[in-house]
Amino acid sequence: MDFSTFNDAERAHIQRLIEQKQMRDFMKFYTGLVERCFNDCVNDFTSKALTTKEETCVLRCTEKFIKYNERISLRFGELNQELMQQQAATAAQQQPGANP
Amino acid sequence: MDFSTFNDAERAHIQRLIEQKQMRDFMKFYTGLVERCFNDCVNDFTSKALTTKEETCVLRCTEKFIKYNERISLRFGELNQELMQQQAATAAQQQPGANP
Amino acid sequence: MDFSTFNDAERAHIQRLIEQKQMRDFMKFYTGLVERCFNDCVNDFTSKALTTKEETCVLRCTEKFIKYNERISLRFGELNQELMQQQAATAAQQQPGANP
Amino acid sequence: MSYLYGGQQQTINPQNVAMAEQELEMVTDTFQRIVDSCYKKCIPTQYLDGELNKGESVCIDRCAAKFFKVNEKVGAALAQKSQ
Amino acid sequence: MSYLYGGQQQTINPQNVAMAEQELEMVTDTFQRIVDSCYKKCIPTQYLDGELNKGESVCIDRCAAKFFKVNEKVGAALAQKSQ
Amino acid sequence: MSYLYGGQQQTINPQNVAMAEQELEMVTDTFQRIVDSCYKKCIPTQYLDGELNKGESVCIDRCAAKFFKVNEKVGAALAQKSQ
Repeated sequence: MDFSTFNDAERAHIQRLIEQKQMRDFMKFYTGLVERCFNDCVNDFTSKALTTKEETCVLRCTEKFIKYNERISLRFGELNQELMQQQAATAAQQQPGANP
Repeated sequence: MDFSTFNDAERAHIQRLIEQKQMRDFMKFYTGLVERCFNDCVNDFTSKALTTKEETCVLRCTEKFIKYNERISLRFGELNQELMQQQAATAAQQQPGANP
Repeated sequence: MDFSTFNDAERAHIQRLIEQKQMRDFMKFYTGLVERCFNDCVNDFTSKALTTKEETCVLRCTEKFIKYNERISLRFGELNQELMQQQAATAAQQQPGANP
Repeated sequence: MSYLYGGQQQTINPQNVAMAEQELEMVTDTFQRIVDSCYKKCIPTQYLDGELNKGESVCIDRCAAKFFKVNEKVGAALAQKSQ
Repeated sequence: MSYLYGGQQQTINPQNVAMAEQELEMVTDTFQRIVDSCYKKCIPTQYLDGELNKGESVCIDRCAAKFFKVNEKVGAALAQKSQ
Repeated sequence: MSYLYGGQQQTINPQNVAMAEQELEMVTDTFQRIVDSCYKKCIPTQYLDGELNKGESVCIDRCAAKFFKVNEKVGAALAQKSQ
């Protein structure tokens, strides 16, 4: 997205929106991680204590999901950048005179 | 919902909310369609290219989901209208003097 | 969360946010309940009428989900309270001079 | 977003707006749940072609109608409980 | 929605409001996930009757407690990673 | 939330803000769907250890790339339909 036509007040407002979104995204990441590891690891309801097996599973699941999230975020960033460059190139080609 | 008691400023505000909601709904429709067709059609991760079979599946899935969405939107609109007429009729009956 | 440092305007605003959230939560509870009981109980599409079996299932599902929701809300409240007391105790311990 | 209304004389009653917003959200939420549920019930995911065949079309119509009926039954049951 | 506060003298610190909103959203989101997860774990979908039987009730209580414990473990693990 | 901008001279064009918000939401929504889909496709839920092994890592990279390709195909198909 091209912000160059936006004024400072607009940019400051959008910056604030992005920060709020990041806090909300982290929260969703956290609650989503808990739900995922709970669902995948906890299946014994004969007691309200976590079994050793469940606890080990939850810790591995957490560790793995953090690494998963890092890797996929990286890839997502790269692919998104590529896409934006492609779109910019296509837009430039469609400008009058850009294509001899 | 009966907007007749709303003033113009309120109606204009609500109109704007509806437009924003429509843009957001279209976006959700689009990203939801991509997710659905990806999940149903792509299962081979031996390469990062789409196979011909996967591509065909994605195109059919897209086509079908668009048609599906049109049909169910139509039905939803009809059923919603029916429901509102029923509710209006029930409300009229419950007015004093409406039921002899 | 400690609201004691908030001024009245902030508290009033937050109160309004909580009320709006409660209305939205009730709405989600309702639409979620309909979806759940529909998915679990309705599987016959040879006609557009609900069968007696489906209707019985929907009523039991509704009744059960309401009771389920009451029980889990109660437990959630208790566990949340416990957690907040624990956190308050830990915070007090970490205050200078609190731990002899 | 009051800066939108700088030039207007009429005041907006936030309760009216909140009510309309709520209603809008309820309709959208219900629609989205019907879309998801009836897709699962009526559309096989092999995608042999891109058309809706007769069986799928009829299933969609009935599925939407039945969802509304369940909505009604659940609403009536909830209303009765809260009396 | 500043038009709500036309007559008030106190100013609202948007950061305070945002913090409270965030906290509220976190609690609601967690509650919703517990509701969905424990329903799947504890309630069979045949609906032979509308009551919660003893087994289901005990399962709900344990499920909620275990979800909180998983929440705690995950929180501690995340805090440790970010040190 | 116009009370944030009391001291500023510049006016905010709500359409610019809405556009940016929309774009932000689209990116976040797409990211979230990739995260969910590729986890299901690439990560077995036994959790024999906490590492990402080679197979999982390669699967993640390909899965993300393929999701973007599906996104592109679907976008092109929708654009063609709406002509």
